[in-house]
Amino acid sequence: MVDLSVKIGALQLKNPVMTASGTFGYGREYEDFIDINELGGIVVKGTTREAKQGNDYPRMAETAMGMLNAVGLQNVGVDSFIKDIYPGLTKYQTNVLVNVSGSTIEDYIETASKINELEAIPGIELNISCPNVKEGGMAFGVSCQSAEAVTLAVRKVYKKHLMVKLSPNVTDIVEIAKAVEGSGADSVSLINTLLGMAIDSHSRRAVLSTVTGGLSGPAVKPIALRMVWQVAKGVKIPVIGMGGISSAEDAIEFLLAGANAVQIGTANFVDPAVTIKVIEGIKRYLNLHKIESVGELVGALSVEK
Amino acid sequence: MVDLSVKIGALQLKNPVMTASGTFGYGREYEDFIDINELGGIVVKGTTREAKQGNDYPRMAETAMGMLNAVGLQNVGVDSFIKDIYPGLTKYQTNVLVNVSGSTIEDYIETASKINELEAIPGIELNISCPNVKEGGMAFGVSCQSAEAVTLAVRKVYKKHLMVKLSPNVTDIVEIAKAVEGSGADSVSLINTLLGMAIDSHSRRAVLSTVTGGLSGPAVKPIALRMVWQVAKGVKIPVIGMGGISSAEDAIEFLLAGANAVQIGTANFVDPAVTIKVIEGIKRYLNLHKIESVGELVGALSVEK
Amino acid sequence: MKHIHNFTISSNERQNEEFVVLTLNCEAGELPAMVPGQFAEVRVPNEPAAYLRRPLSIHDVDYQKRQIKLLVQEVGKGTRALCALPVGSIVNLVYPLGKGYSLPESKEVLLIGGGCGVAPLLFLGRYLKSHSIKPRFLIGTRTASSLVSIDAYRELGEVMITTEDGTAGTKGYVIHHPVMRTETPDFKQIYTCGPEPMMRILAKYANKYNISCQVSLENHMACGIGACLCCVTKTQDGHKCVCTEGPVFDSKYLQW
Amino acid sequence: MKHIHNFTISSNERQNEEFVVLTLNCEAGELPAMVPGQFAEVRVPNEPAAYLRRPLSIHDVDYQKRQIKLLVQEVGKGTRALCALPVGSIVNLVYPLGKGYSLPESKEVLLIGGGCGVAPLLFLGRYLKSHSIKPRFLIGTRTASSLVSIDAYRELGEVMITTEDGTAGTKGYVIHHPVMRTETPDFKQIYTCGPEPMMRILAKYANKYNISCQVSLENHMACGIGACLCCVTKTQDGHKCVCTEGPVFDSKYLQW
Ligand SMILES: Cc1cc2nc3c(=O)[nH]c(=O)nc-3n(C[C@H](O)[C@H](O)[C@H](O)COP(=O)(O)OP(=O)(O)OC[C@H]3O[C@@H](n4cnc5c(N)ncnc54)[C@H](O)[C@@H]3O)c2cc1C
Ligand SMILES: Cc1cc2nc3c(=O)[nH]c(=O)nc-3n(C[C@H](O)[C@H](O)[C@H](O)COP(=O)(O)OP(=O)(O)OC[C@H]3O[C@@H](n4cnc5c(N)ncnc54)[C@H](O)[C@@H]3O)c2cc1C
Ligand SMILES: Cc1cc2nc3c(=O)[nH]c(=O)nc-3n(C[C@H](O)[C@H](O)[C@H](O)COP(=O)(O)O)c2cc1C
Ligand SMILES: Cc1cc2nc3c(=O)[nH]c(=O)nc-3n(C[C@H](O)[C@H](O)[C@H](O)COP(=O)(O)O)c2cc1C
Ligand code: FES
Ligand code: FES
Repeated sequence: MVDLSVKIGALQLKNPVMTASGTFGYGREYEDFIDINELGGIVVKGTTREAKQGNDYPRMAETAMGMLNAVGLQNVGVDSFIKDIYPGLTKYQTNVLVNVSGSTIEDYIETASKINELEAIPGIELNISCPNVKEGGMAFGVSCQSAEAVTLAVRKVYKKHLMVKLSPNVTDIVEIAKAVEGSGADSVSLINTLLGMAIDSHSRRAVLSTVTGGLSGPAVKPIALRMVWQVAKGVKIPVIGMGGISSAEDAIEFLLAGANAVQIGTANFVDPAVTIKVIEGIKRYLNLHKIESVGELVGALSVEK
Repeated sequence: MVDLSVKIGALQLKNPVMTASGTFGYGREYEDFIDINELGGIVVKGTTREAKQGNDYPRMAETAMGMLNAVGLQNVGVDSFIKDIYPGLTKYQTNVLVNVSGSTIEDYIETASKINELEAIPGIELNISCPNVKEGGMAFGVSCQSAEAVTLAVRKVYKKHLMVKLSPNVTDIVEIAKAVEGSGADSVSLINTLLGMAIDSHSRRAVLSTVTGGLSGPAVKPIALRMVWQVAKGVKIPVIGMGGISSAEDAIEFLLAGANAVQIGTANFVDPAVTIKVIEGIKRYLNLHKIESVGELVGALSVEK
Repeated sequence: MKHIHNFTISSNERQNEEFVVLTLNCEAGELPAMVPGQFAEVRVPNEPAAYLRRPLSIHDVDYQKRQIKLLVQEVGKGTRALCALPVGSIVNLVYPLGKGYSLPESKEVLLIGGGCGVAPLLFLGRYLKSHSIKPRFLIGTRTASSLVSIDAYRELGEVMITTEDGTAGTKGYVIHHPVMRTETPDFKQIYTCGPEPMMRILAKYANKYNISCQVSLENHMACGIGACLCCVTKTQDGHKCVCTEGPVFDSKYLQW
Repeated sequence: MKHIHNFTISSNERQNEEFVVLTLNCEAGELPAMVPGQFAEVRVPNEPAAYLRRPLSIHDVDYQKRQIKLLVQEVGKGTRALCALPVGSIVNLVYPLGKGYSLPESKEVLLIGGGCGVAPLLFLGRYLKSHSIKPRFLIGTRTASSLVSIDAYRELGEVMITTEDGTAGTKGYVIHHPVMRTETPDFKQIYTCGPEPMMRILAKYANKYNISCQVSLENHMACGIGACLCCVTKTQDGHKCVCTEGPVFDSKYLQW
């Protein structure tokens, strides 16, 4: 039997496959298709201090092997999350992380400290990289100072695993990764979506109500892989890689580039059972290559000629 | 008859469709397939002060609806370009621009001043955004200061149309565009390739000899379109848009976003006659929508709800 | 319970320039129970330009033969590729999705379809009939040659037609049909699916005459299962997902 | 002169687990003149994962019937999709590309193929024969069942075989065949195409015995026409594009 388990700081994952925030609802949306407990972890929807209605419709546009979204963090708000949704999450035998977003540092602090009280939530993913809300999110993720500030502030109130999710819309992602590492992050996850745009040439209108939106899916994989490779070389804390992963091979590429675990997002829409197939595929790969533990793949990329 | 002509500063283009540097050789490679003279312009290969052997093989990797390249500016050098290649270019009845690259400001100055002497070359495209050579290119394009410095220096010696090609691998491309505008650029072209990476999961090796390379093709179109839209709003000089254009609709989307002309790169590999088809398609579109001049499309995107 | 199943195309019948009816046989075994108005998220095979699934209504069901039918209007890359699939092709469906039409309080119903909005009405008609409700159909199209599946509707009940150019039935939009123009409509429930402007007019009409009106909304969808929150519509309770709270809504619930 | 032409697949003959021979009919009219060793850049239809064209050697040509044949080995997404194309499918080719094999100085030639490298050798054999040179073939494969088109080669000349497992011909690699193991080889020209390690050994062999050796290189290609500079190989004159300066090179010219 090959060993699929990995450790991300204090988090013990039965395998390196998690789901990406905003693409997997609260898990229950996928219960008809897969056994959530077989996953390494799930990251639930972006949660904010107050409920958010999100952006106007239309919120999505298909692109070449990808999609743009402009959901804008629609969610019920942290209080309603705790009251109405959290109880349903406690049944899962896997790591359930909450993705935390905000427009001000106070927002982040308030939401994170409330989630700190939830026994069944072993960690949060701090979203400082959502390109879809005017006021916040990404603004924090594109400069070292603000990334540092929000991480430091949340670190003070949040005692469990603090994963910080990085924006790819930057000149130097390693610099930001180092800044959040230095500010107490337990791990970094990347990439969030790339800022993009779609136009309908015949109506001469932007497809999204917000004009621009976040690009995800296989199209972004080469960029994501490069960033994960750079960040994994630049920081000592664990790295969770994502961006376009749709197959076991894709996931393994991220592990080889230095990711300790991966998240799968958009691919869930195309195949609601993709996560389980990726786990099975990694198992097959390890058997084929006679590798005992998936951990041996992490950072095992050979770049010599 | 619809009017396809556009002006890019002093450049008069018979239509807004040009070819992108590094994807169209010196034009002659496509002569069997299309009449080069029907194009709005061509931008020939990146040219440097000295001849360059480029990077080691392998230099390319296919990705989801795109490709990575790591050619590394292989070229014969400006002197040999002038002696051996330029004479063959003088026959074209279209705008032939030379893409100029370098590792130092002196490199750029030297190459640009030599090309300034070539009568049949009405402009250069200053490549400050090539991600594939260690020493140079992109380094200039990712900070305002260096982008400014190289543009100012070249502006002093180069008297014809100075187009500056921007890197998408930045936090704020508008800032860079403004910097080069302020330094005397006559136009900006964007985007160059996005830094990406490919891994072969089974051999556990990077696919490219240089590990990372530049991503192009339909996959990047949403990002390119967004950047063109942002830059066109931010500068007054003409904008030349590119990134994944493969059809007339794609080209029109860039015009609507604010590009005065477009360049087509990777799509030439998939269909060597694509440029002519795009021109025909734009004509059909204008007829269908009863628009007299292609100039009316430029920036005509409606973003109201 | 939702499923991911492979189906084999057992027939591809072109109706006219725009419409094709695909008959799909379930390879996995029994079909799950479905309600009219529900839809499937269909993976388009072999089409580089269609990355995401396409939502298509269940047009008809035959549980015994383990068959479903889809009525597909060619409007873009994905639907064109689906309509070109030869018999024997495999297509993957995530289904049945969403909330369908619910049974009426009164037996006096009118099913109104426009464009590809006629798709769910065949299944709905059959369903109503099996609940001893006699469906009547009012179908509006641009021109006579755009009409599809009319014979199938006729088997179930009366069929009224409007065409914009007058080449069949009453000239004009559905709202111009005599059945809609009396001050005392002889139906108490409208079921409709079609272009949004048409449905908005019908919703107003229903309000005016105090008729119940169930509309089926179109929307750009990524997941179809309530996970992405891309497909919202404005309701009395704020943004709601069309894919899980709909696609069928009581028109009064919408902020129209 | 290079062309972009649509071809219709008129037959798809599976040779064994790995190999398929596709026969393509040119829709556009006359075929252009081609030289063995030249290749086509083939657009893979309906395959989302294959964005770029795939380079494939001209396996055989019938100018009169306006037919070319491709011998395709299934190694990945693109070749798998091509091998699955039914008769009647349209494929688009950019061709003929590159520099092919050139006629030998001596008439004593040996054509050595390994793996999918046998593809250009059929056309080459035919070509040599039409120039009154009798081709002899030495084909190396893993095992007997991987051998393809042997009968076609036999029609043209003597065929020698090696298999790694000894299930046909001599056991071992091509270099182990008796014809290669004499100190006085009875040929003055090697034409080869196959795995690079094999070709490197043959190049050394040719040097040793002062034999001329033309090798056909594989390479990752984006454009196939010299425009992208992706497909370089190191030669005595530095980096050269395999797609325009090759794929056939004199082995001495390469930095091997
Ligand atoms: C619940 C539901 C049920 C549907 N049932 C049917 C049906 O039974 N038969 C049928 O023919 N069609 C139906 N549709 C519409 C169908 O999903 C779209 O026509 C299809 O997705 C378009 O895909 P395409 O690739 O052909 O078009 P594209 O090339 O992607 O786009 C062509 C045009 O269609 C628009 N479009 C794309 N996707 C959608 C979408 N999901 N909804 C609305 N407009 C879209 C685009 O904006 C564009 O203007 C239904 C839609 C929904 C939401
Ligand atoms: C001039 C030339 C002539 C050729 N002639 C033939 C022929 O007649 N018959 C035949 O079966 N094959 C031939 N090949 C090889 C063929 O082009 C590749 O096998 C094919 O492109 C692989 O595509 P794929 O999508 O199936 O593989 P992918 O899924 O893209 O990749 C599968 C594997 O093949 C490798 N590969 C991908 N592209 C190439 C390439 N261009 N060259 C080498 N390796 C590659 C990848 O690195 C990977 O290991 C030729 C190649 C060249 C350059
Ligand atoms: C519809 C949609 C909604 C998303 N919502 C969130 C979110 O709320 N918070 C967040 O951090 N990332 C969000 N993301 C980004 C994903 O978690 C992920 O970072 C990104 O999509 C790249 O991975 P992928 O290519 O596998 O989808 C969202 C992505 C999509 C497509
Ligand atoms: C093989 C290849 C070589 C390139 N070489 C150059 C170059 O020499 N100089 C340059 O400015 N851009 C170069 N580019 C970038 C293109 O000009 C263009 O900016 C980019 O590919 C995006 O456009 P596309 O998606 O239409 O290809 C190259 C791109 C490719 C694919
Ligand atoms: S389509 Fe994803 S929530 Fe409705
Ligand atoms: S493949 Fe483009 S130059 Fe050879």
